[in-house]
Amino acid sequence: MGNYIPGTKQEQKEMLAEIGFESMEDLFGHIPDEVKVKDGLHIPEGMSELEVRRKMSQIAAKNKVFPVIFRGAGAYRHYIPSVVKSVISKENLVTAYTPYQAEISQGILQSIFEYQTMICELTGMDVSNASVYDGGSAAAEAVAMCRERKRSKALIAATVDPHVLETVKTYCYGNEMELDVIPEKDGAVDLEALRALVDSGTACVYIQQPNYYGSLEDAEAIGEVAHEAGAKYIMGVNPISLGIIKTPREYGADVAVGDGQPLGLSLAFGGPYLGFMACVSGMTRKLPGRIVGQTKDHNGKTGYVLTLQAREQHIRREKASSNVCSNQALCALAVGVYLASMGSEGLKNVAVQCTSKAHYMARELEKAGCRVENQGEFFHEFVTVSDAPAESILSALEKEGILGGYPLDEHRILWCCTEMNSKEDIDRAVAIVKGV
Amino acid sequence: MGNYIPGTKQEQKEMLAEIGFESMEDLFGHIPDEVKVKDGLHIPEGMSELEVRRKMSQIAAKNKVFPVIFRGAGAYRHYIPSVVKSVISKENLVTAYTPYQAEISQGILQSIFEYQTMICELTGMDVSNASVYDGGSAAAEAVAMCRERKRSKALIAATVDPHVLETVKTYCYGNEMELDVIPEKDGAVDLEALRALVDSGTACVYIQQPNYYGSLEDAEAIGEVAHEAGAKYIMGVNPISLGIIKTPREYGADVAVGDGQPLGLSLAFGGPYLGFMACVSGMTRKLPGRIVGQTKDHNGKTGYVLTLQAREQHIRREKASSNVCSNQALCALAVGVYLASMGSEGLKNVAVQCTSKAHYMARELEKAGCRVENQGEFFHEFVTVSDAPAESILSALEKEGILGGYPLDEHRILWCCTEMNSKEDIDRAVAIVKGV
Amino acid sequence: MLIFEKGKEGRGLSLLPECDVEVIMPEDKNRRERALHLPQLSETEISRHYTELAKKCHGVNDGFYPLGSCTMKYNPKINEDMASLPGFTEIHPLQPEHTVQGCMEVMKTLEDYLCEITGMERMTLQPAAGAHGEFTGLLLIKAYHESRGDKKRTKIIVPDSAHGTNPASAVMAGYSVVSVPSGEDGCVDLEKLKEAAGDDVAGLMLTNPNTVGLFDKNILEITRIIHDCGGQCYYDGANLNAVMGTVRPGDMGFDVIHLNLHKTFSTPHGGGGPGSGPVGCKEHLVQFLPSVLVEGTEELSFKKAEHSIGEMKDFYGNFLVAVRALTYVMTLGKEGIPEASGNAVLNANYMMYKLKDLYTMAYDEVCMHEFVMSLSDLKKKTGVAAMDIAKGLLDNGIHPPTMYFPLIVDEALMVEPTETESKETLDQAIQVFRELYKLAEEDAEKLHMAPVNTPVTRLDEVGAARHPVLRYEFEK
Amino acid sequence: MLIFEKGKEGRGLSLLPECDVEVIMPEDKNRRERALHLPQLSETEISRHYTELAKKCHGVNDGFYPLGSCTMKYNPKINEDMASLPGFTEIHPLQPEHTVQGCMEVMKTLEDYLCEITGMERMTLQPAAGAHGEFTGLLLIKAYHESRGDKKRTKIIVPDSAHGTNPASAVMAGYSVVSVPSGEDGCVDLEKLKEAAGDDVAGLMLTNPNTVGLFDKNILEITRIIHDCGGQCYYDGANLNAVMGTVRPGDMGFDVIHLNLHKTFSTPHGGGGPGSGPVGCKEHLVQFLPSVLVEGTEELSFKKAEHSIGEMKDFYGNFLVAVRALTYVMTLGKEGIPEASGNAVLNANYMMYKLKDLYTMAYDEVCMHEFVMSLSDLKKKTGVAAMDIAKGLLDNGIHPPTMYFPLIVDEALMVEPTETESKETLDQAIQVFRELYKLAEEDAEKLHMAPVNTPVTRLDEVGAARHPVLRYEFEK
Repeated sequence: MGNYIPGTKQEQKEMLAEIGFESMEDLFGHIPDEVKVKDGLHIPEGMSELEVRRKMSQIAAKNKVFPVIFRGAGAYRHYIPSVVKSVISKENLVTAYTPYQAEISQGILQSIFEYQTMICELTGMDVSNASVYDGGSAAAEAVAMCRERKRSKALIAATVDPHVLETVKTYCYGNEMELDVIPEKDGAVDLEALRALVDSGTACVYIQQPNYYGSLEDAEAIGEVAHEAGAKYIMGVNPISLGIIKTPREYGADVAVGDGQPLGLSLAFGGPYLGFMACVSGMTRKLPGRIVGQTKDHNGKTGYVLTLQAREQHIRREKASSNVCSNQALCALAVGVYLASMGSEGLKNVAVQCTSKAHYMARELEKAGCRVENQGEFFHEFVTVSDAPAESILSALEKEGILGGYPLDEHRILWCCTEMNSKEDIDRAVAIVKGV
Repeated sequence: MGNYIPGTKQEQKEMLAEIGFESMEDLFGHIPDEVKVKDGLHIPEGMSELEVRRKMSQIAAKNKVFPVIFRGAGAYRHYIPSVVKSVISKENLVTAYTPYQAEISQGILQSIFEYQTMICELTGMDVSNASVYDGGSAAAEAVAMCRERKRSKALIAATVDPHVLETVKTYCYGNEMELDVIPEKDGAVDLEALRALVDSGTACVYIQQPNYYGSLEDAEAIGEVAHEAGAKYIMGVNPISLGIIKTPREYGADVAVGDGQPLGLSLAFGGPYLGFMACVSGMTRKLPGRIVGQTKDHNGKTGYVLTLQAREQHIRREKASSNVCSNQALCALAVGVYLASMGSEGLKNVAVQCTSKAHYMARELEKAGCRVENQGEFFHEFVTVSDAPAESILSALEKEGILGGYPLDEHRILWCCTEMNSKEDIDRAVAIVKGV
Repeated sequence: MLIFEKGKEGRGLSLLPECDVEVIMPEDKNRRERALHLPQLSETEISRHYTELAKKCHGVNDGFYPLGSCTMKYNPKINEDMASLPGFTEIHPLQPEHTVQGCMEVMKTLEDYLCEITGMERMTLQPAAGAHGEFTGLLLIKAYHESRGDKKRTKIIVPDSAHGTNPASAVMAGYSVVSVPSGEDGCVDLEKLKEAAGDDVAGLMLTNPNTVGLFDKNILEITRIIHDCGGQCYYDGANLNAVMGTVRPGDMGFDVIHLNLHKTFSTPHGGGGPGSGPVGCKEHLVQFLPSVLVEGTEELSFKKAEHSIGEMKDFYGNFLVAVRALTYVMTLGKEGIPEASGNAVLNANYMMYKLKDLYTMAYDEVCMHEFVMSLSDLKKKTGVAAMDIAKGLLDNGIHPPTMYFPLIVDEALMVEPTETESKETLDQAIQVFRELYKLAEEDAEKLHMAPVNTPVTRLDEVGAARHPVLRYEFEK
Repeated sequence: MLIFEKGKEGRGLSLLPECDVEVIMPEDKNRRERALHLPQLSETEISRHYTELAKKCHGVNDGFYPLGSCTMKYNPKINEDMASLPGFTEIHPLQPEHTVQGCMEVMKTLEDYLCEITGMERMTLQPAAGAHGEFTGLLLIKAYHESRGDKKRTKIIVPDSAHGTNPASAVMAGYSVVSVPSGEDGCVDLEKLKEAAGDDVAGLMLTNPNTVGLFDKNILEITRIIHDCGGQCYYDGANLNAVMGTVRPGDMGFDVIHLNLHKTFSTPHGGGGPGSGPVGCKEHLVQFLPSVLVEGTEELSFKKAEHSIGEMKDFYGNFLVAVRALTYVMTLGKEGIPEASGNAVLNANYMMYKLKDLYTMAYDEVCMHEFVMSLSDLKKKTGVAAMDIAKGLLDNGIHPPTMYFPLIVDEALMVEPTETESKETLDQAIQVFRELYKLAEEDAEKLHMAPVNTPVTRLDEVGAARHPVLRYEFEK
């Protein structure tokens, strides 16, 4: 049984005696009996490290690791450079607390400052925070930060990731913002419907680019509609796509959010990932979460601190715009190392490979008898409709160690390609699909 | 194609120009044409990190990882505590050179000093070096260090690990020491034969405890024979066994050596392991390899340095007793962390579990119809003789993911148990053996 | 030096093969025009850059870290090993259920253990942090009242000693906050609580032991008062490390709780996340839980609660953090979990005892896993503030206690040693605290100037906020 | 503080389950009596202890490391990842061959690539280090001569500029050593070599480029002289990093070579090992190779050479080091390998060029991957020795060059920048070197006292050797 307690029973006894207690029971003697646990906890006995390792390894072995994955839908398998893991396993980064004590946290603070800069570069925005929990919560926080006294209605596109939509709904249930869904038309935002929905009470319009089906929205036009009504424009984006696709800023967005998972984080059954949030400079003080700023120390040496804390809960308490405190700092570090490893050209290359392979696979699947549903441009995801049931196709692929696309309904599948999918993998998968 | 060269082609050009060269060819211009490679190297083109990772992973997948292992014969599967790997992957320990610059190498030097102390504690000896390559080369170096002007014959027991025997032979082929093998009798050193072999030209007697078959030799008696003839007595030992078995010092040995692999190093297809070497104080200056000593700095602060370097090749050159320079420092570190994690009681526990499980398995195999060949006490290895061919038994086990013992010949198998083999594993293996 | 100031145009790593299909680019109208400035470095430079940054950080392995309310216990290495098993890291969250039975087993087993430890019926692992958990828990309370058609409850009672997240979370959940003052003993003032309780109260948020490190003996009375007025009781799990195996929030009358796996259950803090803030609740709230719950014994499956409040985020929470926490609970087990708490309390009382002749304790009683000192006397006497002592600790290789919290204690330093520290470490820290006290009396200026041994000295935080520089600006 | 001075009786980790079979103990006569003093620590203490030690070390990631003759190039992270694949780490060396085809493929592929790079026929991966490789190679030469009944060859010729291992290895192989002086140009003095060559010469040990960093242009003449007298030519691979893809030892006339995978092929040095010193040879020596060789194309198998010298150690060498080296060669490939050498030479020449106006170069010619400075002028002028400049570098975060080697250069500093360093790093180091020179002129005493920023200052090495304290003594 492990316990990680250095002190032996003997030492504990001595320490108790020194401070005037006879026993542990005595030490807890002031706690009323009526609330005390009577017959111990009903959980198994502790185990040695060897047993725990075996047990956990057995549990892990019950999962199926797919060597080839064509599924995205919010979580993406990209190549993670070796140097990323090497950095994020450095124990003084891993085991440190939130960098309140700036003097001994310059490494973490600087890494976040660098992360903020990279997110600004990616999105074209002026300011980034130090991350929030994930893409969904980033979207929800973004919607909340756009609320104004007379504008408390949010419009969100039906074409966003359903998890994101659900998360925004839950947050709005909490803060009592009104939320309307902008209907889709041909797999994209119905611009006419948006025009009908937007009004002077609209706080923001939220869309996703590329959208859930992988398609590129007419994002500039949507932004214009939002701005005409005086609403803020929020775009949820896939950060890899920003290597080649227009930035949210170029499309006219005020706030850009998304999930940073594709930037160096493993699939990990859904987490930890991280949400990034960036905005135009006018909205800086509405941005929730931690922000790191540059400053000087007593001796004039450059250093970094958590800043603009007046926005935050530990200062403002019930007047804070959000309750975020712990975020995903180590994940932000991973993103920083990933983007540093990729560099500008490398990230562009990833994006190009993703979209090129997706287009190749879409073409090949069409040849194999599927219909690609996306009407306009798409990035690295697309939807097929097939005569064969989606489940049959996916089962056939699974048998060959391939995780196929995500089934949207009985005959529609949402596929994803990344740089990890070789032409050979794609050809093999398409052949299997064809054989169903 | 990766190359790890920071400089771009442009930078290289500029640097060349600055120092007066037109091109790389120009820089290498002073090398005679007749020795130059003409049409490049005939190796494949370089690969990206992703490709290399895939390729190497595919190669690794061609090996079979056995979840259950009953094979030892010189390489042992023990439990490696998590903290060991965490320490030995710290990059400033991993990527440092031999600690010649003591001022910036105190961590490595101290870890070796601690390792030396632990090896002395384990073996009961006075002095340990900082490790050599492995058990075999440690044995060979030990034999060489016992050589004296009038004593250049070494006696080595036939019951030692054949790899060790072969290595000692090779070294003796080099340094031209005479080497005689002491025959075995009933799986142990033939004491009478030893008495007949030993004489005033004998530099040393080398035995292994427990011996290759797992049996305990009558080590004290052997030592007495050696010492009576004025020869040194070297024992090769399994370090785990020293948790409960008499130390070489207690048996009367002058030099103790062995392979430290069981102390926290993975099987790794045979390496890197490390050889430990320890001796009585009178032989300190004959000990080959690095040794770390404690000293003071200018300010009186305690520190550690490589010491007694006058023995070594870079000072003595052709007069050095050995050419060892790089050894297995990182492995010595692993051993240190392992022994610190185990502690006195923990190491004893490992040893007790090893021997207990081996005895249990031996009894069970006997019940299953095998004959155990070991005559006297054995530690955690033993030899069975079976009617069924060894290969049939081992194949049957292999099919069930079990690496059985090591086949010594058609019907004899050398089995090993460690704390990693649960009773359940043993029972399962025995049942399979019974079924053959 | 920032990473952007290193490297050179054209440098980089070779990570990917050439594209093996026809290259497709987006149409012009969707193509990025804005230049993208990412670092251009070789692997040597990247690796060295982060090595340099790591050296400027202080983690649990670097020394004592008695940061009150944060439970900076040692992070076992086996947890990290288990969280990096490919059978966990390489699993897509939307794989078919029969291919993720192991992940579901992790979730179910951890949930079961945590429910037993806290006395709850079910628990969701979705919330990613404590604050996220608070928000989740409050939404459960909101949904509960609404489901009963009880729409008049608009307030959440929060003691004035509470963490700032409590009121902030209440507001996010659409409530207004009623702050109840603490009594002189640092505990809830029962009379004031009774005054605040009423049919407009949705619930109370509380942590027990409370933020001054004391166990509120009136806890059953407190939760009864709230229940009597129709409210729900929310337990802030920040301080659970004091009472595991001794008291269960469920048995104290709490209806809903959140835990901080990155505090109590030894998962690392990561310099500010990822954490994990599971939310547990009693039977009557289970129907509102967010995300999905794992059901079944042999073949596990996901099921959504009948009246679920929805999703708090994408997917199922910070799964790899849950893996670490499960590893930890499995290791400690039924005896180890209470032992952890017992020794956390012992260590805190030991330190308090050894310091209280010199430092003024905010409440001179048996504390739980942490204690709060007030340095206002010292400050009056010498001018040395809590901040100065904290910074003096930095120069001694010790992470300072939490400063200036709880707000109800003047010049507060809140010390939480945790159970993973040895007596030697405590004794050494006690000595440093005592020496700093002496230094304050003898040479206050020296402490005003501390720290001096750190990579930077005290930073201009006011300047940072007044003229924010929040990103590196590339030259145009 | 030593680990033995930490912890307390009875502390420890919980690593193993209880023994699940009857406990057996050795009989008394074989039972350990001597007390065993191993540390007794909790995991927190162990982990912190080694964290503390690690902080007192300087690795490649900590800064520039121009340690001549040691090729301290950057150690790529992917190499470490590949070497920790369970498919490599969990394999028993005595598994049946059909279950270790992957390991054998690693060995065979690496052997093939290294043979191509060096111009050798076959190569054994068994030697664990360069010195071990030298010994191996010399035994091949010995076996070769013996196999021909040529028993009169008792000498190995070694230039006076050689590494100390060369003569030491020769002696281990039973040879006496003939030292041949270098000419004024630092290269082999052909006349002296001719004088030494004779029918008692078993062989010559040489590295080219030589230890002063110069390519010996007479190399074909040199190897011809040795071959003409019936000797064999041994190539010390220490300096291979200068010439890969440009010149192959085999083409220069060498019969047998060793490589240092931990130098040229980017595997980490580990603070003094594990290294790996593969030995390659020409066709006529293959029959003597130690250990086993991998044969076959589809189904690989082990085969022992017909007249093998036997085993140099247990098993097949430092296999995981070979995995790292193979990863590296695969990454670089046919263009990358020569590029590495090209840039190693460029970086060395660049640094030499930028320093030679101030520092005296031992040989002012185009150097290869390293160059040697002689500080005897400076020492005469200022009293500042090579050692002092080296220690001054420590205070500037730079690992010193190799000091006082080769022996033929007075007050030598041997600088090997390697190809993995950026121009910025070189420029910065150049500046430090120049500043130290200035400091030597202005304030020699300061350099005599250097380093001052390190965990300890200069240590008393003489005292350490005179009164050796080689282990911690426990109190009785």
